Amino acid sequence: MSALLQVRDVGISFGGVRALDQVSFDVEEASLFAVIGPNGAGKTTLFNCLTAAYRPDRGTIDFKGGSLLGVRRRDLAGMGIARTFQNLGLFDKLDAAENVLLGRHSAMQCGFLGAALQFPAVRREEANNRGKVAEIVDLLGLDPYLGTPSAMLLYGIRKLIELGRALAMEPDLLLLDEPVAGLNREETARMAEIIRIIRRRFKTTILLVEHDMGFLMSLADRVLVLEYGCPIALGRPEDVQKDPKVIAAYLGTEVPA
Amino acid sequence: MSSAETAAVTARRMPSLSMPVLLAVCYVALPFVLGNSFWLQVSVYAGIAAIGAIGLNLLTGNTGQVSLGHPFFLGAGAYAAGVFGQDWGLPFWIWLPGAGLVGFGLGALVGPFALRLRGNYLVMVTFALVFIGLHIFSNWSAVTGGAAGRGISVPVAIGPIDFADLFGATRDQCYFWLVWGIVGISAWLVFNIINSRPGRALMAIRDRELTAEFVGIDVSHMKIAAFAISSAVAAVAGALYGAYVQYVSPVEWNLLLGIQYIAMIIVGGIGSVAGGVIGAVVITFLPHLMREVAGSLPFVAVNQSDGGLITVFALNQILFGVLIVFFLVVAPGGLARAVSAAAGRLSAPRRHK
Amino acid sequence: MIDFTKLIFAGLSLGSVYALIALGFVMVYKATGILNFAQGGLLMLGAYLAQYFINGLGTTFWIALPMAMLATGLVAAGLQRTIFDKLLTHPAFTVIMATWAVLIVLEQVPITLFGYDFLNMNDPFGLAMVSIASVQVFTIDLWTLAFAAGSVAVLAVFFFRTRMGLAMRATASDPEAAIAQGIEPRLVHATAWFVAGMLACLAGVMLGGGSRLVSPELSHVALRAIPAVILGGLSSPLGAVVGGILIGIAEVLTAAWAPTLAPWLGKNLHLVMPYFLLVGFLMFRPQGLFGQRQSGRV
Amino acid sequence: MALLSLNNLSVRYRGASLALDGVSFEVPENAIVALLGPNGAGKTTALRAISGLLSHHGGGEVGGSIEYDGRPLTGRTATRVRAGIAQVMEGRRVFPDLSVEENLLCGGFTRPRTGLGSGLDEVYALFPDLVGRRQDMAGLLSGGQQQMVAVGRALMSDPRLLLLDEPSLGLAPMVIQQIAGALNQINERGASVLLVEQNATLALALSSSACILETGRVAITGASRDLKDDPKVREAYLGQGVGAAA
Amino acid sequence: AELEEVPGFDGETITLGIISPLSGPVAVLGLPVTAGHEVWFERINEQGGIAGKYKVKLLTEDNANQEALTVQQYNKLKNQVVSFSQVFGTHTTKAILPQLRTDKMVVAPASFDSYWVHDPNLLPVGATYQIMAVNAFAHWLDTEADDDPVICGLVRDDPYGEAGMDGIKFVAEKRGLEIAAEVTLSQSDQDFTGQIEQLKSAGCEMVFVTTVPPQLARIVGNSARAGFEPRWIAQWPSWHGALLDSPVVDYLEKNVWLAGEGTEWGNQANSPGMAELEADIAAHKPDQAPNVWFVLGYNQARAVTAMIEKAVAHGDLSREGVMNALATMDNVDFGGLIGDYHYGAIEKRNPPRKSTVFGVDREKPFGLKSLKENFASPEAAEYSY
Ligand SMILES: Nc1ncnc2c1ncn2[C@@H]1O[C@H](COP(=O)(O)OP(=O)(O)OP(=O)(O)O)[C@@H](O)[C@H]1O
Ligand SMILES: Nc1ncnc2c1ncn2[C@@H]1O[C@H](COP(=O)(O)OP(=O)(O)OP(=O)(O)O)[C@@H](O)[C@H]1O
Ligand SMILES: [Mg+2]
Ligand SMILES: [Mg+2]
Repeated sequence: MSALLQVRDVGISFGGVRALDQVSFDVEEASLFAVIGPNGAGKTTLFNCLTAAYRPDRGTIDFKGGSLLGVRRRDLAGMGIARTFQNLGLFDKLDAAENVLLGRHSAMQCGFLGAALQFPAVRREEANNRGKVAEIVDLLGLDPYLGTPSAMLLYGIRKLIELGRALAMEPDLLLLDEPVAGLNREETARMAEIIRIIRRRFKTTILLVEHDMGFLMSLADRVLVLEYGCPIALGRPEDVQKDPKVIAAYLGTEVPA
Repeated sequence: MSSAETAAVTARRMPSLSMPVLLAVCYVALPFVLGNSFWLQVSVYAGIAAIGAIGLNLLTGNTGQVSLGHPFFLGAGAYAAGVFGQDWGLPFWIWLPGAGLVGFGLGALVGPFALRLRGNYLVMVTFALVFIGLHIFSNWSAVTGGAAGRGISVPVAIGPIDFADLFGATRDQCYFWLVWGIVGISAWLVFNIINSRPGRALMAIRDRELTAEFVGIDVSHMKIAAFAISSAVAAVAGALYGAYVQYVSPVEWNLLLGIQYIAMIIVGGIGSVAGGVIGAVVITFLPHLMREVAGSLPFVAVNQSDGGLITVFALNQILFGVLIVFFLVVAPGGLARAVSAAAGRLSAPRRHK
Repeated sequence: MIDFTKLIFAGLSLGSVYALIALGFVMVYKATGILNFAQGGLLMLGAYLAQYFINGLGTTFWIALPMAMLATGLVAAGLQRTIFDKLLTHPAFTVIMATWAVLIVLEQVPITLFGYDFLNMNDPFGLAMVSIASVQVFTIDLWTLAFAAGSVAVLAVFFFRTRMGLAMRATASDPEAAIAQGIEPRLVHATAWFVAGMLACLAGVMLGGGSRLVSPELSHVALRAIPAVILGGLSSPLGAVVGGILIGIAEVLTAAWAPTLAPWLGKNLHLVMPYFLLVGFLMFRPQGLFGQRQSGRV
Repeated sequence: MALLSLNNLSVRYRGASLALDGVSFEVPENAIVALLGPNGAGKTTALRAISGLLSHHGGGEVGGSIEYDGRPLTGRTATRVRAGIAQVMEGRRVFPDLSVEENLLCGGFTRPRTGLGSGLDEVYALFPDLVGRRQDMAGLLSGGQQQMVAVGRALMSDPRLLLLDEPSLGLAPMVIQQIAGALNQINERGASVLLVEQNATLALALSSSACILETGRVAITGASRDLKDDPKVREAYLGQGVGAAA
Repeated sequence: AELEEVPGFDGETITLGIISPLSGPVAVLGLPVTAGHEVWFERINEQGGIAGKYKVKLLTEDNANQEALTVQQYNKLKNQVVSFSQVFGTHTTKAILPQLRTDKMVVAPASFDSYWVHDPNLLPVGATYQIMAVNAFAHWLDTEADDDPVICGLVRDDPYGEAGMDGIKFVAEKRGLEIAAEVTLSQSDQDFTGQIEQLKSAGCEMVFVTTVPPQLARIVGNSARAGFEPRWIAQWPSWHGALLDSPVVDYLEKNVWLAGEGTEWGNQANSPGMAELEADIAAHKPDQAPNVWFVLGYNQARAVTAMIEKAVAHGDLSREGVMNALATMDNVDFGGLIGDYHYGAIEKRNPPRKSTVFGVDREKPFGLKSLKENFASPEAAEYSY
């Protein structure tokens, strides 16, 4: 059986900057695949290529056997791909529940006319989905923050809301860009726990970028290391961590915990 | 993050129960209280403006697409009423929705422009729309009467119920009920939209367009829909305006009107249905109230030749400008928020500490 | 036969006024990121003040002009300090609304002081003309063009060679971060408004002088310059001038040709031509001729 | 002598509870001090109080005082920057539509023109990645590169006191080490650093003393060396093998 | 017999309404018109009032020349006044016409649309724009024009612009002439070179122009630059005293006529009304500059006074009474300030057929000298509304 996501020879440049070059890897179903690398190595760019935010200059990307190139961004959610953003992509004026509820957007049907006239089917759908949202809010412990515009919440909470929104999309492939950057130890541990729960409960395949090595080591099944857009290592976390190229390019001599 | 955003969240919550009762009482009683006075007519204008503001708020407040182009759609609605209701002699229940449809179509035509443009540039395209509209309105004489304008006398009766003559009430009283009834209906419809899937999608686009696409929102479709619906509502307001005033000419649909509508939603409260209505009432009444006040000040003259430091008009304009700035600075969340904050200390939104 | 060169020259002279006005818009936009509708009010105020210095105080034009520019600049800076400073953190369109409110107020000032009657600037230009390439050109129009060109040069140096210029762009980009660098946004904004006020006054004087009269209508001319700013790109002084001249030429040419070539497009097509240009243009180059694209990244 | 001292400082944001409640600590001359604490503890608020940016967030000081260089610290941010207080703000805050170099020059706004050239050289030496990107819009850079710009921009003013709000955010381990090196370097030159970090291990390794805030109050202060071994601190902030929590 | 109290009349004072642009670009016209009303009624009140005993009070509201505002102000005033002594503007008056019908209200419109002539709710004064244009054009044809004149128009694209042009076209048709070029301009035009080049290339010898003073200055300025010197015949509102100090005055004196009515300012010999007017100004508003719009207001007020006097004579100041007074009113003599208006039954109403052609002369008080005064061309007599 072929991998859920297959990336082959992907390359993209911006002006003179070659952000990705000959990147290839497979992500197996229900695995957690991590991408690391120095700043500007092209990790976020890779995510952007996978989610139709950029169109790669070269290469192919296949998901569930079909190509992801040329897919429109708005169709990704329906295909089972969800992502979070390095700089947070919350809807600032909406509260936690509304943000998460927006994750249900493509699972819902109601259009303008139905919404305006509040047909019974519309109400039912709304209630059902609000129920799902309540579960997620509960899972992530977001209850205390309902009713406050997300922009006013603490960073750690906002990261959780964004994760919740991605979860609400019930994705097959979840892309997380630096989920624990800016979080303290406790929150990091909690995020790790949540990711485990997600994997256990929903069998979601996860693609993850992170600089926190401790966090990664405990979670990742496989790790891809990029430098200046090129893959320099790919393998199990323990092996990658010992790779001298990786140490030279990324980890440096001593590894802060 | 300013507390203006809390307002946006609170304002979307349903008002408590005593409010609707109070509003219903006002709706029925005000035309009697105001009698056949000038203020009743101003209230009718306020109602018409409220409908337009509800439409604009959906587009600008909820979808984040700032538009100065509202006059174009208001005008189109008025002329549509003239053509459907007068030239073609269609009944009320056809010409009014018909005007809405015309607005809908025009909005859908203009909407795609918004897809490529953001921020100031979008504002400027809608700004240009006003002038292009003026050009069309002054040249398409068959429909608009050209620069000279046209009369609009249209029926406002649904079957046996004639809104120009309800149980012996005056025309103004009837129009009050008609217009404010439509305010209520539009408010209800738009409120429902805002609080459902499509409305949330619009707000997502406003807050972060790119992310909106990632949750599966068809941004182009939604933006065009927002333009179309907002324009449809505006056209209904324009049609009612034409029917009430009975004469319109192109110069009315000018930039100033567009600015006034923006002022309404800012003063009332951006992104809240009640805000649009409150803003419309305030902006419509303000100049007339100020005229009352200013006229009785000692250093103010009715016109320039009478001496006095300043004319009523100049003072009026100055106060108007000052008040708008005042609202912006002092009540950035708009009056809707100020009102709900004053009224709703009990049901204040939960906030973490 | 309609003389094409004449039309181009006329378009240039009309366009140079638009250019001057547009520069004022660009100035405030660069520092604050907002489109300042009050510009028209400043323009009108400036023209009336210059007129007053000449007719009321009896100064000569070349003294009245800088005096009026200084005064208008100070009024503009004062507006910034009293009103717009308080709106620093508000969303752009709230501020735009406030500029409109200020416009309403500003328009009343000269009217209250000088009434609605039309006034003569009594400038030294009058109907003086020179002949260029066998076309008669008003000297005042040449001056206007020179002022526009001079202003662009000065502004270009200012924005790209001075610290204040850099500070201005930084402030427009992120006011709080600018403050954190030790930049005083108040000073930056007040400077921008001051310069914009001076430019507005200059435009007003050139617009009310020559064979024209000073009238309350002046404030509306500023609105006609807005397509020029957009065409040129909101943030580019050079763009403002190029845009202004393009719009001026388009307007004059359309006025000459449209009634015979395309009467079915309606009367006074030349007045909407700038707006059609604006819309059409934005479709292909949403950032204007010289504007920079927003650097959006995922 | 202390370069900076906070005495019993309390801060309240408009319509919110106290964000800082009687906080006192010192940053000695020529020292690196770490300011730690969980999310929402008031670290950023403390930095804002020092840099004078509180008013931009609807906050005001409600009590206590701040002394800098032996004098009460008052006045606007610009004055404080001129007095040598530079900062890296929370959340990078680069000017997205200015080029990298222009961003850096903004950081040197208060510095005499003559120093700008050498300032730029130092920043480019510290972050070689930025050299090739000098003319690019800062908004186009990767998250980590933007953070480098933010740190570099603060260094441009040649500060006496450098306030850093989570400088390691989103940076690769190697770059964090570089920044650590840079902080030591400017410290050696005589400047002081007040470092807010989520990465407590790093912060405690770099700093000579530290102050831990919890819900607006000082929970623990002391020499970093001691805190590193303090069991309470270890448990709450350092914790071995973060991921192994499960 | 005591007059019955009605809205706008409390037994002693008669209240009249004025709706005029006291602000905005048209205020430059609305303010002097309104001043004309004020001066007239101050004089009437000084003489004891209408019919010697009823003082007149004016309620003035600003419409900024906008129809929406006009409707609102009309509604605000209508229950407090006997009739309206002035409503300024063509489109604004049209906007309230439907209501005038239902309310049976009489209004004196401060505008010259020919449509007003036959409206039973309106009390117009003076010659229409059509007549003024007809006479001026005829005068030109009879004096300056060659056998095959090239005639053109440069008119505003609105009812004001079209009205005068109708008169020109009427004469042209009668005399078998073609209009060589008709070009439009608009309120916001700044340059006019495009239009001027068109007119010039058409070889126009006479250009009929309807515009406003600042634009007239620019139009003739640019014409001077283009070396274009036709005979300009400008509609009355295009004139303003400020033009006398402007650098274009030489060109104006040489090339521009005004199609207007009445007499030269200060010419008391030809017009007893002028003596009266100057005395009233001296008594009630000494700082009033010479202004044709002031005269319009003054004349309107005189006509309204005649109508109210009639109503008082009938003993009925109610709205029906006033409408009846209007329908049965005699001719009103304006002392030569403008032509006499034959009021009375609506189908028989006849506005003045006489008007005046002025040339520009900076020596004259208002800058205008009459070239031919108070005359009616044959076409003017034939013109039907
Ligand atoms: N739209 C763009 N225009 C120009 N350059 C870009 C663009 N997007 C990315 N880049 C460049 O591509 C390179 C890779 O950026 P990317 O954001 O993918 O890095 P990253 O690996 O995510 O780094 P970090 O760890 O700092 O987030 C960077 O040098 C960046 O400046
Ligand atoms: N602008 C503001 N208005 C109101 N409350 C605020 C504001 N900024 C911060 N707060 C509140 O003040 C408290 C302290 O916030 P602060 O940002 O100083 O914490 P922090 O220690 O920097 O947290 P983090 O680690 O998340 O950056 C929090 O409860 C926060 O919600
Ligand atoms: Mg990244
Ligand atoms: Mg913080």
